[in-house]
Amino acid sequence: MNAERRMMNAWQEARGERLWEKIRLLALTLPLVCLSALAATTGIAAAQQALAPPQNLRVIDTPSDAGGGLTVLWSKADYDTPNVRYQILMLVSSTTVDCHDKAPDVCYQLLMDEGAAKRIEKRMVADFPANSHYVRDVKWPWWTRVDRPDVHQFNLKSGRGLEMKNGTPYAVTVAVVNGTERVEAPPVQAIPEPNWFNWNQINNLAIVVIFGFVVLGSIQAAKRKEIFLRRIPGLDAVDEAIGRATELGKPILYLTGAGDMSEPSTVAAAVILGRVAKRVASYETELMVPHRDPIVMAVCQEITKQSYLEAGKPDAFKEDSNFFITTDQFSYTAAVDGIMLRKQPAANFFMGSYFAESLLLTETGASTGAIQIAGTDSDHQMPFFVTTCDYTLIGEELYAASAYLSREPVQLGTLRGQDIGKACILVALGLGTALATASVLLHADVSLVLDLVKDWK
Amino acid sequence: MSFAERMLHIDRRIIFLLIGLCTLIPLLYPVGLAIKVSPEVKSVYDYIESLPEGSVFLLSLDFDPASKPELYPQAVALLHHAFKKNLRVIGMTLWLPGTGMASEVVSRVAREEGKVSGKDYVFLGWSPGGGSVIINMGQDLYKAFPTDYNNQPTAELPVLKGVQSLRDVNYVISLAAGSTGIETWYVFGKDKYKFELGGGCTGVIAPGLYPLLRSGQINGLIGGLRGAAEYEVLIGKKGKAVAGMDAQSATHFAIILLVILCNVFYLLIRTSKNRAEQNRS
Amino acid sequence: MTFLRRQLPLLITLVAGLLFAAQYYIPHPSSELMLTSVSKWLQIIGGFALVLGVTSLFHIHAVKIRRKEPGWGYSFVLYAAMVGTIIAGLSPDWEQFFRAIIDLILRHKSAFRDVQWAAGQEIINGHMTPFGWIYNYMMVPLQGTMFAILAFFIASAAYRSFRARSREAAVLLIAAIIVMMGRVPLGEYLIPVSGDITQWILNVLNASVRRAILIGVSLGAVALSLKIIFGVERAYLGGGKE
Amino acid sequence: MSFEVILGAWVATGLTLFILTFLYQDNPLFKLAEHLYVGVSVGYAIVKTYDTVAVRLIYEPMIKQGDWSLLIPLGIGTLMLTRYVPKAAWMSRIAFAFVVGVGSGLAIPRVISSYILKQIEDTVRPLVALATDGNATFTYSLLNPASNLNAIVLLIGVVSVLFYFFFSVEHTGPGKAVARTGIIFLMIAFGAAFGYTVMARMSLLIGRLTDLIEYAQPQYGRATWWLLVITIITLIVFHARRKGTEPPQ
Repeated sequence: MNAERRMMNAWQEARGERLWEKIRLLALTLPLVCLSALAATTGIAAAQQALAPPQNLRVIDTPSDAGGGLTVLWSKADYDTPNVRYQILMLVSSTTVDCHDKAPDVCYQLLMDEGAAKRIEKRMVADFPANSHYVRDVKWPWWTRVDRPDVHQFNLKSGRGLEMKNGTPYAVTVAVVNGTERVEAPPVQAIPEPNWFNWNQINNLAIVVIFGFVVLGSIQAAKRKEIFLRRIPGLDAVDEAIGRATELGKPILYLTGAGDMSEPSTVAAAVILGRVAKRVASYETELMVPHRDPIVMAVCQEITKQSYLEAGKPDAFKEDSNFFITTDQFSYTAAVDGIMLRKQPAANFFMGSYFAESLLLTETGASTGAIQIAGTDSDHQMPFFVTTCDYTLIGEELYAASAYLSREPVQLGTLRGQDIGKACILVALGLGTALATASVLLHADVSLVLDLVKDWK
Repeated sequence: MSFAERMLHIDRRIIFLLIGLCTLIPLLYPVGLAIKVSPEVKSVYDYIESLPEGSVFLLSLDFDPASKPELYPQAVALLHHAFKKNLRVIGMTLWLPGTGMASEVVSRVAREEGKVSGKDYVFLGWSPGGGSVIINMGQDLYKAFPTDYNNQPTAELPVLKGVQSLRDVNYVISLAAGSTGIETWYVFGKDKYKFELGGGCTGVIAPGLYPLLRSGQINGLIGGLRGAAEYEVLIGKKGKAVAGMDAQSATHFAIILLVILCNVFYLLIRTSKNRAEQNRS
Repeated sequence: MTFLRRQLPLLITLVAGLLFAAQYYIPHPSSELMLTSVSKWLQIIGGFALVLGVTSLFHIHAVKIRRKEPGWGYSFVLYAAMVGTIIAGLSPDWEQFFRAIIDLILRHKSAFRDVQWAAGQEIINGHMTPFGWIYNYMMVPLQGTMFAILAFFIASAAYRSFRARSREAAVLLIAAIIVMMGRVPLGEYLIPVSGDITQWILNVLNASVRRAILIGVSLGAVALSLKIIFGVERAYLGGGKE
Repeated sequence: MSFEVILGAWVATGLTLFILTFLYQDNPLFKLAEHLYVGVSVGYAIVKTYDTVAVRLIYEPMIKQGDWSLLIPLGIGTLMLTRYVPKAAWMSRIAFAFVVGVGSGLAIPRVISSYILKQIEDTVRPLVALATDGNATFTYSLLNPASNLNAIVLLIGVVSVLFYFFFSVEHTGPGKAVARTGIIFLMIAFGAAFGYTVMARMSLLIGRLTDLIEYAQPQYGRATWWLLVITIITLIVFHARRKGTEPPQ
């Protein structure tokens, strides 16, 4: 393993200057030179005592990280009990060899001196009970595990008090301590490197790719053939309200909310306005649409005109049924409240996004005895709409109603794509819970499936 | 018009008056009912309590004057607690209209606790971009905010010594009045830079944050004026929030009463209408 | 030209979108560097976006004043308030400024370098600037009261229109009453269990619904982002006309 | 107390009362305060943006530290402003394309991580617990959000609400029951939101009234009382004048 590492490094450095290469190799081997003596002494100590040093010690660059991290692995042992402790030691030079802006030959000499003076010490970076820090305890999914679950694993990360530079070799060893007994494994070196892909997050990426295909595919499918969408009950309520207004011979008030045309809820409100206008035209009822945004007004005017045309009543269309009031939140509200009180509309529609003004509007509407239908994705206003209106299209129902009416492939396809996503999540929730429960009852390991729907870093 | 209908059509300004009085009278003549502390608030308190002296605590005051009555008392209580614990305090805001208020509250509480700007605490001010600010702070705090609000270079401030980036911050609390706040701090901050995150928020957005609380994405939640009052109780320094709790009780009961009355009248009207229809048929 | 106008924006969106989506999965420092520098840019662009928002407000009220539409006087008030705030925010410390002018006239020595500029500071050396005064005594109470009036309207709506029109609305009102009780000391004092029930509603029932809504909305957000990146959704480019 | 503080108290009180007059009806005093509010807020935003963006984020790093890469965002920002030049308006699309593209790219993986995977992860829980003796038990405590009973309730809530917003199948048969459960859950959550919103709005009122009470003190010259009287008189005058000019409806 070590040899492999060194070979890899040698290969990596082959492009660099030869002297730098030498320094690097020296830096690699330097701790080992110094340690051979140290290891010899501890080796003797170990022979006198019963404790065996940690076996099969390996140190590797931590995979899927931004660099500055090493992963230490060693086999489990018979003495893995809470009373025995493991210590992770890093070999550091007590004085720093600063090769920064020095000529390579000077630096080489400095390193040689360092080795000769044996100013290398072992610094303890972690100390923990021997029955902890297994591969299974590390928060990595099964597909990035570096070894079997019962092997010990400790992750070293550069931080305060432990500086690790990318591309610099570090030697690490593990000691086992039981009371006064203490043995060490021979140190192993590795070089922390930054990585180009975080394999822990491959499930996240897979979801993005699959969901992307599902959504874009559904849109394509919707262009080719009809997509089934269940009937939205709120739309029946819309028709009913228009019917009642006609019976009473009173006007209908329709609001498109506070948003501009870039908000999906405003677009949905405009689409539903088309439907309402068509009905209104065929019954020849009066329609009033006060606006807060000039662009939304222009769009809605077009839609209304088109609806009257489709209903075969182009003469009944009035240019001023859509009118602009003001952009100011509360002035607009006061004006609309005034209209409600004066004209006493039989039905009020509140579609689109709303803010604090929702309550002021719906309360006045309710006090005039009008049928009120709301549809919004502003979830903070939802409670007020539900309690003051006769029917409320909640959140995505508004988009669904709009897609149902417009039959536009992009809207329909998106809705279908999201439905497929939801179905997958429902399956994941059901299956996941069943497996998690089974794992407790049967003491089985179910991480093979559960890890797929977890958030990894 | 029946009695119930007439009652439902009384001038709403009478109700305005009622609610005004329900707020005003308890404020002038407080009762001081006991306030029970909820676990969400307690966990924020416990976490600050567990931090050793000199830990770095970042308070992001992500609200505007519209939410001042709810979040300002939270900020005061949290700052008192942090300064009492001798934490190093970093104040900032992601909301432009709140900058002046945030600067004022941090420096005022610091003065009351005898803390010095630059040495014990720093106020960084506002920067545009929401999540982008957090990303930049996560990489290099000195570059994201080259100077603090008083135009002092951040890299030279003793309070920020060793605080290169958000990775060196121990605890972040965002006091949020909207979605740029706790959620932003989680998605662009905690998720990557691994500090612990707590939240304080207005009553309007509090229910929406419970999924994040349950999954441990935030470790505690101080909700609205009530949350602030609980925190004031915990640190034993009763302020504006505790003082407002009696008025809060009174107004809530007034609203409950009004809702019940509304529904009683509504039922009366409906049954009498039904009866009338039955008689007709 | 059509390429510049139509395809180029779509291409930029595609490349930028894919690049920054991919960035999330790449832990390498160079990818971090890219993210940091672009977020720095976004901060600055965010400032321009604000200018954009302000300009449309300017426009609406300028038209009102020019055409002398009803209520144009209020638009004028709006302008005056805005200009006043800007002047206060960018003005120097007047006392020092005048002293510098006097110095210049009397002693022919420029002391303008020492003049403190408010530069958007509410407090300088412990003193409130005019800008700070406008903020503290105008903006804060105005904005605060704007939303406080809603308290009254909630009360009136509670009495006049929060009706249990359906079984669903009845469930909503009952839950609301419990939460209103459980979140104030008087409620907990009168019915001690209301606090615990409120906790349960918030932590379990409310959390589950909010979680489902969050998942649904997030799926929608991801779908929208994907559509934008692949050019299916182009509404953000504004207007149908080239 | 200094003059500026007392003047401030009077102005703040006056503006607060002007806005509260909206409760009586929409009137010129309210409109005045509303427009002042918008004006001051915009002015404040302009000053802060100038100070933070132009000075601290652009001028200082670019001129003082020579970070010329900032010319790129400056260029993109300028492109954005071409929206107001009809002939060059198409160029603003390039800027929007960049901003929206980056924003969408940033959002996708993060939304999936924080709001989908993390939420699923926390919902998927074993429905039985492991007792200390290694046997499976069932915990009932409603107050502990992590108990098994609550895990079941949470799961039912999430599943039924997700199903309610499922548009590809009709809500009939067992689907109807699930959707009904979903709507009941939704209503309870909206009820909680309702209660919390009431709390929030009342808190705001309490905050404003606390200030008004403070400004009614003698050291502020009893600003609240005087201004209250002035406001009421003004309202009456407006009312009388409007009655005189407007034809009765």
